[in-house]
Amino acid sequence: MSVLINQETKVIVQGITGREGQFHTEQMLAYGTKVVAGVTPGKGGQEVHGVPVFHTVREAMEHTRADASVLFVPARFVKNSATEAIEAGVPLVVTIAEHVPVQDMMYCRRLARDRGVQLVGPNSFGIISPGKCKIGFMAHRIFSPGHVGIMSRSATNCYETVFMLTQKGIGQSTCVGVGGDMIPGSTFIDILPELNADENTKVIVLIGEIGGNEEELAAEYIKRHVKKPVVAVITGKNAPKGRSMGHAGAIVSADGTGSAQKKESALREAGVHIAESTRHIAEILLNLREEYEL
Amino acid sequence: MSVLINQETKVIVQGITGREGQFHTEQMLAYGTKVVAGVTPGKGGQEVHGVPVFHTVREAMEHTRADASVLFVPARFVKNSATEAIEAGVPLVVTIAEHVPVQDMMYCRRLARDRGVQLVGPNSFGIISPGKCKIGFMAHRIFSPGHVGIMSRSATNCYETVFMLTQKGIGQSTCVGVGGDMIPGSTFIDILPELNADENTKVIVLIGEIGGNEEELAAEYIKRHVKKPVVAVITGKNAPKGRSMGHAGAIVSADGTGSAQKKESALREAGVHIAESTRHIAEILLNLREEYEL
Amino acid sequence: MKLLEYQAISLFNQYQIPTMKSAVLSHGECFDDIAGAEDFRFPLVVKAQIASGGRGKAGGIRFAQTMKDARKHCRDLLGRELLGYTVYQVLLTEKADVRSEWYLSIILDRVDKCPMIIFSPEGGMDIEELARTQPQKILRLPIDPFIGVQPYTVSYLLAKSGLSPFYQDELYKVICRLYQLFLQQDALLTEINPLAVCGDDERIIALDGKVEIDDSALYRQKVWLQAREVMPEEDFVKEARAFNFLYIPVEKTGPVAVISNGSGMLMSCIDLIAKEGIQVSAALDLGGGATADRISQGLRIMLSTPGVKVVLINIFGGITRCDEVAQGVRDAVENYLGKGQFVIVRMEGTNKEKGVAMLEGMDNSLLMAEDIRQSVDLLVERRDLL
Amino acid sequence: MKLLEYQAISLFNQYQIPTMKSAVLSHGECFDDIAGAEDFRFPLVVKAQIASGGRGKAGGIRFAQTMKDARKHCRDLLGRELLGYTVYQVLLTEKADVRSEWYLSIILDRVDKCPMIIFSPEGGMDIEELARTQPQKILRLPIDPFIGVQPYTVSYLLAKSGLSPFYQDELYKVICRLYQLFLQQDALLTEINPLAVCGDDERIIALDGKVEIDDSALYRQKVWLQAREVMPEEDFVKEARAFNFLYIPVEKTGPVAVISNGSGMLMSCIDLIAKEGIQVSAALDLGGGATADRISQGLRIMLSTPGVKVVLINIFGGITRCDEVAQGVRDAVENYLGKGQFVIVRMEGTNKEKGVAMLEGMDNSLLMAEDIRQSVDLLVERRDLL
Repeated sequence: MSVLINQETKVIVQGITGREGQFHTEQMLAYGTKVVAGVTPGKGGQEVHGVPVFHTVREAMEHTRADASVLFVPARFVKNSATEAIEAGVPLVVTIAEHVPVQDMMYCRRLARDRGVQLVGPNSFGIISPGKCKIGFMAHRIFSPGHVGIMSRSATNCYETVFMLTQKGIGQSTCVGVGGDMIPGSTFIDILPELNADENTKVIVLIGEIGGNEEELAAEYIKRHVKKPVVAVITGKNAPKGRSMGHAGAIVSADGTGSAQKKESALREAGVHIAESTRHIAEILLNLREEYEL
Repeated sequence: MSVLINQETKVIVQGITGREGQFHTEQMLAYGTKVVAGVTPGKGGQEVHGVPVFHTVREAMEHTRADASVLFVPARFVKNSATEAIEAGVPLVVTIAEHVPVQDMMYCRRLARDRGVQLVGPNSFGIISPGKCKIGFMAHRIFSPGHVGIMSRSATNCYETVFMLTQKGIGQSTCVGVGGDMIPGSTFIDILPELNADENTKVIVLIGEIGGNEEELAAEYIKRHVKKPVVAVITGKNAPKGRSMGHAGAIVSADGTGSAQKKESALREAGVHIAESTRHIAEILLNLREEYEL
Repeated sequence: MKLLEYQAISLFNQYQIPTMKSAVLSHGECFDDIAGAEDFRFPLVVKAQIASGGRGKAGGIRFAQTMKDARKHCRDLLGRELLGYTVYQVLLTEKADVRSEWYLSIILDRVDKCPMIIFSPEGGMDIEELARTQPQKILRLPIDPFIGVQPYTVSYLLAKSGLSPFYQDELYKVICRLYQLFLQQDALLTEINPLAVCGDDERIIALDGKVEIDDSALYRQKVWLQAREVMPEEDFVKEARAFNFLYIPVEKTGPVAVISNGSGMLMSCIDLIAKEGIQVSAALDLGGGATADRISQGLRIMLSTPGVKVVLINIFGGITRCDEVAQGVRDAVENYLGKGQFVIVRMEGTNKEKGVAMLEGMDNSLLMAEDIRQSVDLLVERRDLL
Repeated sequence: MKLLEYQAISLFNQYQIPTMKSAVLSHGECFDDIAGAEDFRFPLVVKAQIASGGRGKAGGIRFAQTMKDARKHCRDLLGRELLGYTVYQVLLTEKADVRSEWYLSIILDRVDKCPMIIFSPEGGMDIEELARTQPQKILRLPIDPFIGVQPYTVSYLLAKSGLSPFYQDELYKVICRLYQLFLQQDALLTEINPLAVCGDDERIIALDGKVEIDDSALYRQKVWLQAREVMPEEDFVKEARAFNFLYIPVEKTGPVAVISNGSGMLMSCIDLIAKEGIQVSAALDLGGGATADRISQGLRIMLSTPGVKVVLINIFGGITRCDEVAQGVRDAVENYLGKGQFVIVRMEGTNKEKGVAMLEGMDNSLLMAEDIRQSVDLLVERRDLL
């Protein structure tokens, strides 16, 4: 078992004929990911690394009934490509690009929820179930199969954590980059139920940041539903303030929403182990290693 | 038990200060319906038959946490009022007016589905659970409590049927006017599961018409899920054809979709009793009377 | 409300959907009244504007090689009767250099309950035949109103039709604009058949157009509300509309007309009567809450429908009061009943007894029934009088 | 990108949100350069345009009773330093006859992940205080992007604020237009404070404006993309942007600058360093896939930040190759390192060994770390040198 993706997951690559698309298709295929189709408008009928290319996602879905689509398209085309995948009924859509206009994501998120599609990203490394399947561009060599499920807003902090875990011999079940943007397609509470239900995931790691209320909502969910140990880190305690010119920012955060303090105390109250740094995560997991057979 | 509404249902009347709104609020209150609030923009703070009036549905919901809203507003205001009710989170929205622009309903239906709201109408008499609650403008005297659940696209054919049933001493559990418009908020398959699950409903009556595919979809659902007897009538066999100028109508109905023949054969195949007329419905139900204790 | 071809074409022009250069002539005008008539490139097509198909075979579409031809055809067609309609306008268009003909429409789909694009790479006259014999050649694609028409929508249509991506940009523009028209004009149907690929540069041009506007939305489509008033239409329909009634022609002729306060019961009545082998010529839907004087007028309209011997009235009064109905019926029977005509009335609901009492003691020209079935039985018994 | 007041006001004018009559003067111009200056109705308000709050107390907002006053204030303010910013523009507006002050903004809400209207009937300078002490006086209402702003949205705001429905139509117009602006300009925030009720006819007028545009959307907001190039902004930010890097000022001063290939790791570094009581003055996000020459330039920019003694580089290469990093670092250290400055490098990922080998044998000015913790430890050990 694994979360969201596994060795059976059939994947469409949107933007497959581009430089990034070609490179990462090759990488994903080499890792064992079942890339079954590519999409580039106007280039239907071609092949990339043996993968058939279609003009549209709808055709690709008709031919392959794929389970997921990953977008290797520039930020300005994400809205269109994600909308296409959502409308074509792809159940899981992963967007990679950074600098996607925020209102584009607002629209895509709204549409995905409406249509019951799991949208992950943007500004995400993707999703990996080590040894089974990867969707995205993560440096997969540092990952190893195991029982720690990870959700992270930051790619680099996730890499850092995974690197240390793998070095210590602690593998991962599934790692999900929820992405660092203001409006992510999925947030911690969208992924938590999956990790919680997954029998292969014994411990959950949450790599959070200041801003938004995703960690607070996660804390609420954990308190109610999660029995597995959860380890969390909140970075950005000393990040520069937004230097907001308007009053709106101050009004919105008048109750402390978004601060590291608020997040950590909510998580702590939910029984979550709070780590001081990514390295501290690894230390905590080493302590849990025996009990949970990590 | 009853379907959609019962003696506990708290109802908001939108357009309560209008002539129709006032009259039917009085009627509904007299019937025992719990009308808890009215809404007319600009008239918040007034009272109609003792019911407090608010400017907006959102305020009315904050004060009453109502279960349903009924719209006594002219056709051209239905889109706005229904949207307001849907956005304010009213779980059941009933629209009465006829001649609502079709594209307005297309929008409202889309929004209601998205938000998980049950939208009934337009061009509907409303919903009545005899003896418990009525939402709408139906002539409630002809209805009587009992065990026949009715869904009808036509108000007059439903009245006719109910009138005969009540005369014969066969009462009704809930009667729903799904409305006669091209794009109804709810169709037979939205109401069927409710009637099917309702233990007080022993027999289901479906009063259909030519056009659309609601009866075909109902037949499919009945075949799979409904064990209770279902009696159906399809009117309009000899109605004038649409005299469509374009080819699109012919293309869409090239497979016979929408014809009385197709509907009746689909329903018959699903084990439904086909009635020749509304009077025939009553005759069939009289035959079922003993077995099902109607 | 169904627009005539020239009205649809004028909408296409308004929404920048490519059409051939054209002009409209109305009854009373002649070819030389067209501003810039001399700039037309011949040959021209001269098309009679009537609300009916089959005008080509009936001589309603003609070709003019010269100015002289054009003058003659216009003179000849304008004001003439064609397939039962008077030709009030002709549409003149330059003839296109057609390479292939597609079919495109956007309709409000009753099944999916959203707008739907219908597209085929084999458009033209035989599209209905194609729908029956090779339905796979006709693509149907729903439009999510929250998403709209997207470039990939068009890529898909082209790919599935086996057409080149070459047409992507132009077809996308046409479909987007047609969808805009569809939404903004409250259309139920927009159709371009053929949507033709023309000339060496393979431009996409709408050669014919059909548009149907939602009657319920005419209050906010003032242009068409006004246009409807001057359109050739049955007088009865117009007269009924003045009283807020819906007059529905059923069969071409028939001795029976039916009146009710809802379309459902009207259909029930027609079904029962038709089953007895009797033809209904027209039906009138009163809607809710009609008053005595309006009911009287509704009855008058039906009694004056040519060939009608009997008017069958079925009212199930929710809001409508039976005494009002009775008053209206009584008034109409006394004032408007023609020789040999009679009326069958069945009414139920509020103040029924009062209403029935008011109609008692009238002569054979007015029969009372207890329910729909009996009202039809009374009719069948008098079959010989029809 | 945060717009200055006069830019926000010009957007309001473009979207027909009522403002007072105004004019903008730039550095080098004088009052009499305003076309139609003589038509202004005095008194005027003269406001220095700087990207900072508190300008009122600092003398940046002045009142002119006469033409002569206005000339003097403009001359006085333009080009002057105020709160650390140079005043390049002044905004002159007619003074409003204010009856009451409301607060209105539309922001992209991170919590609901949709646009949100924030409204209060008690606007003005003390809104933040109000948010803390009487949060119930500040209404927040999410806008569903598939529904938009509706009349009932505004009715609700007025009713809950205890304001009269009298303002319904005007406030509805203002909010609709502000929402249009918000969407079409790719705004993250639009704010009107105060939104003032003015004069005997109680007109609603925007007296101040704040707008923030989404940097990621500037490619399609060309006007603001161009405007940004000439806006007063830290030189380092601009210089870094030219290499596609994000330069983030952290503390006002500090001896440390950090570089990484992701904002998450930058935050981790800053947190660890701050915990040791050492101040970070700036951070640089390289993003993905930086090449040797770009890395060299990034390092140069950080080394030239005033007060910086150490640059701490943490790279976890996914796509980024460690040998490219090493090459860039080597180049920068050789060319741009100032007296007493040093660099701490930690890198991990593709071609790590090759990269490490390339940096070996450099002198004390370049220290290698195995992980983030060690990179910070190396820094702490050299606290005396900072």
